[in-house]
Amino acid sequence: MARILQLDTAVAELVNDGDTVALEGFTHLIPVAAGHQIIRARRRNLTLVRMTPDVIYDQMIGAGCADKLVFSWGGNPGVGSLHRFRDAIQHSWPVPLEIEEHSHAGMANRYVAGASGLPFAVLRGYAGTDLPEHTETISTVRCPFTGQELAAVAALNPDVGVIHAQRADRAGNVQLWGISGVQKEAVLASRRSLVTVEEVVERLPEQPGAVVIPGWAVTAVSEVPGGARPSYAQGYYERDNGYYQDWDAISRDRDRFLEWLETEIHGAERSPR
Amino acid sequence: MARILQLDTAVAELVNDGDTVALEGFTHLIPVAAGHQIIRARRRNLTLVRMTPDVIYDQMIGAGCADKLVFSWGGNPGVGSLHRFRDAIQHSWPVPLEIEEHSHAGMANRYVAGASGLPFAVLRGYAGTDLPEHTETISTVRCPFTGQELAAVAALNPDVGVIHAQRADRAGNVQLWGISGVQKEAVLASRRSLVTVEEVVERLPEQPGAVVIPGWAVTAVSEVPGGARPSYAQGYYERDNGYYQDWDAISRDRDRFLEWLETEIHGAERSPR
Amino acid sequence: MSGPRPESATGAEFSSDEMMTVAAARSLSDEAVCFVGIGLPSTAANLARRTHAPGLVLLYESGTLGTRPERLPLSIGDGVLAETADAVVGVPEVFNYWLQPGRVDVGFLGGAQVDRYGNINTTVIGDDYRSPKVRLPGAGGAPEIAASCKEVLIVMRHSPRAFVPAVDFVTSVGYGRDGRARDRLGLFGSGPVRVITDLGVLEPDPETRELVLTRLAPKVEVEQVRAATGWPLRVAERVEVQQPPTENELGILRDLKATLGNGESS
Amino acid sequence: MSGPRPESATGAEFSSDEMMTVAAARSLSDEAVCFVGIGLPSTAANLARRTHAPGLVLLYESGTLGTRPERLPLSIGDGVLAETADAVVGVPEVFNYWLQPGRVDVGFLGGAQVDRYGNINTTVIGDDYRSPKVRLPGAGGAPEIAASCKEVLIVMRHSPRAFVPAVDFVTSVGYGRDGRARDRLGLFGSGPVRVITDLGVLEPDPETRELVLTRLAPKVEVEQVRAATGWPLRVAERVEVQQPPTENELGILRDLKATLGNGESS
Repeated sequence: MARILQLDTAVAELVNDGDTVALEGFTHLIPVAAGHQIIRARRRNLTLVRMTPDVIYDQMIGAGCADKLVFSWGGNPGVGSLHRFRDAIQHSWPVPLEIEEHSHAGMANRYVAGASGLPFAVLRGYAGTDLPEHTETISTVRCPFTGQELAAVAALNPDVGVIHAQRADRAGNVQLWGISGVQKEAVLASRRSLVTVEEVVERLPEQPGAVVIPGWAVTAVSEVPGGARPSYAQGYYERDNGYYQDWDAISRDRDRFLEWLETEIHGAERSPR
Repeated sequence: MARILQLDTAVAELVNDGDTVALEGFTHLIPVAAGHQIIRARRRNLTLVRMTPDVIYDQMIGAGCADKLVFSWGGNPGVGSLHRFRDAIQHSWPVPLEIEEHSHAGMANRYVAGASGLPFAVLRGYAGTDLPEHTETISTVRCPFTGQELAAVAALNPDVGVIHAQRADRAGNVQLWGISGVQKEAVLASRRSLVTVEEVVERLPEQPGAVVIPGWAVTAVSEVPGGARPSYAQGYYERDNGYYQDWDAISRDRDRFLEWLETEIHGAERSPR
Repeated sequence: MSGPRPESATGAEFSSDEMMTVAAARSLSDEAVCFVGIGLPSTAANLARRTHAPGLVLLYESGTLGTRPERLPLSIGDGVLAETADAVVGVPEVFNYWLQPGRVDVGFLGGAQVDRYGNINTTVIGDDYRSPKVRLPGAGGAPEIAASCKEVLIVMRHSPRAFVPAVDFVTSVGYGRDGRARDRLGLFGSGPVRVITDLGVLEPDPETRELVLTRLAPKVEVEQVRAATGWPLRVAERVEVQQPPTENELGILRDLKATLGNGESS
Repeated sequence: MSGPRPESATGAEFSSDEMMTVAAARSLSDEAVCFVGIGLPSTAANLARRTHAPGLVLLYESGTLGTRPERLPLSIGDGVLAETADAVVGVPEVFNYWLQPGRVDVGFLGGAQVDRYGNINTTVIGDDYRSPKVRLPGAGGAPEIAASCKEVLIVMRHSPRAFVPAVDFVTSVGYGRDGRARDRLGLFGSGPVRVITDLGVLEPDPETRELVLTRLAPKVEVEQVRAATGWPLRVAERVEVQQPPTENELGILRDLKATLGNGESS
């Protein structure tokens, strides 16, 4: 049974310096408030894992939380580049950032292998690309029946998996719906897990299209209404596209970013969005 | 887009002598009417695939449709043994029956590999058992990252996959809910597919827990109300436990079985259940 | 088969099968996650949930997670399991995401044969696989339950035909043909910790992994168990006698069985 | 970037980007199953669905199958995609069950660089991967879309910086560094069949797989395309000129773009 904790307590207990941490959510239900709390707790030397590092990872990287990034697509969706991510890779600011780079199919299968207790996954992937040359967690395996060679990727088993969902009940059973990405796999692949939710309810109502993660497979649940903003939570609020566009200007300039960091994160108990 | 066909037309077009045919449905939603129609069409030399061959496969085997069975558990659930299945294996009646035997985990992963366009799947399976010694579609593969040895199973890609579902719309989009087994995988792994449904509706209503298979991934849909009897269709009718118990006596005796076959299948356009 | 008919503490008669089911239920601790097969394991698990272990989490291989059936299911795919589950997932997922990684605390297995090293046979009787004396149902979910659950409980009625020196076919591995296979195979689970029968309980010797008699059902003698075992059964230095079912356990068990209606599942 | 402003048949002005989008939309046949990326591919696919291809099936990598958005999505994970989809599945499933087996007819790709053999780079500019001149977003779903869709359409604005002799990094394979990689790799898909740009269309030579100019946008000269291409561009024996957008196409396209609201996606 998951424990229901305050977000700051949950991050303090679950996320340690040097951990491998995955915050997942595929455009929808991005655990932004949890990411901000990790910055606020001044965690360092994290290996950050995420298929689509976007604004929240740009912020965590710029804040110096990470020394490694495992990913498959890094951009500001609908806007353009991630300037803190680029600055870290191109100029090692604020600290050097090692990268481990995959495709979406590869990352998704790495989570599947991790959730399945397997050391690797097989896919038709990376064929003819330059990625395997630079990424050690891509290899090949031969089919014992046909002799065919296929791609293999190493399982992902983060220390902590963090997701955001619409609802949980008091036993920590988590319910999410709409675009569900790799959230279930990220929770099941991780040693510990934190789920922030829009609301904790007495009983989960039936919901078409819902994915339910049983509470006994979750470490902690935190009630954080709006915890996915500026991303969205289907049935609760829309994506704040203006925030993503504003981020472009804030993040282009180191000083402006540092000011944002001081005001919006360290200067606030909880960011407004 | 799937074609909406009469059941007899669909079986005539889709199922040929010598085909590999998978009828799936895990206790729930077993495509019994489709199986009876395959018997009625006097198909021969089929390789029948099914995780849990139960009464419907006992009937098809006894009727002489199959010369090979691929499976992981063959019994009359809640009752006992399958007498036609035993008679075929132990005494080659009415024809010899070759078997290819797996565990549930192995069979499920074989469908997953088939649905995924991969030649094999990896699992932690069969360790320490005598199954690999007798089954050629079980092998091993070594993890290219850890060196660990794991089980490998060959993909299943039947010629025809047959399932039963609650509903479809006119474009052949299929909706099923409740215990959903490996039905989606069986359809996606097969070259052709037939889905019998309780009803064809104009528009699929929202349904908590529903699995939807898009019509463009399905070959044919047939409206067959009660098509899963004596198994059940959640939201439509209950399992007819008496039928399973009665089957024990009918199937114990070859003559009584042959009489059943003549009366209930060949003598009827459509079996009452 | 009906065993002796001893009496409970308060004088109620109970059968040896009832003792076996109650003993199996008592083996399940509260909040454990339990992978349940149909028949006796399902009865025992649902009894435990209604007595000392209300937080027990039940998984059935049909993909129903955290199910709380009000009546006993007849098959692992009963609608009542889906209707009362926390989540219903596909069969590939239940094996890959839930069983395989070692998330399940207890797996329940039965079989046609068990041997002195806890290996189980549900495949064929006879030594020719292609031409068996008796063809059994086969493996189902058992091989991976045996491999991946943290602990395995085996529940079977005691007889020399069932308790054999070496199984004809290893469908599900206990400790292997020599008692030493488990470490070699690198399995997540620690193997069978207890074989619960209508006559008592066998447990693996910590060194050799051979099954040893550790408990007796009420009014059962050691010699009776030896006679029902196909190998020279070793007996633990101290053999306890099982507490008979309480009135509460018996009442709930009988109410549960009554919900089955026509025909118990196998 | 804004191209020339020729006129449609009825005299309406249109931009070269509009011509490119319309040409991309026309490449999609009715009832095709199309794996759509955000931005221009999404605009083109939704235009096709509203004009000649109402039965077009759209898949987005966020797991929305058969989606029919009333307005253009801003990102591949927009709620509008989930709300109007036939089915919403997880990201592993969309790649493993839907893309990987070769079920998808057409995949749409763009990139920062494309080379004469249709290889695409969206990873780094510069020849040192660990210390790039410009770090690009990376692969996303593209490598497997390029490998597994029956056909690939590439859509990119023409410039010598983008159309290079050989990409700095192969993120998604076209026909490989030598034009011959595809057969060697045993891929399900046949590779890029068309590169649609604001200046015209390039197609692979059936023998060498080198991209050759086969069509020109209205009022564009061959020399203009050569100047915008980083390798000595070959020109097909017969080069057709694209039909300008019809009034209907232009109207629907502009209405569609208006639904985007703030900021086009990249």
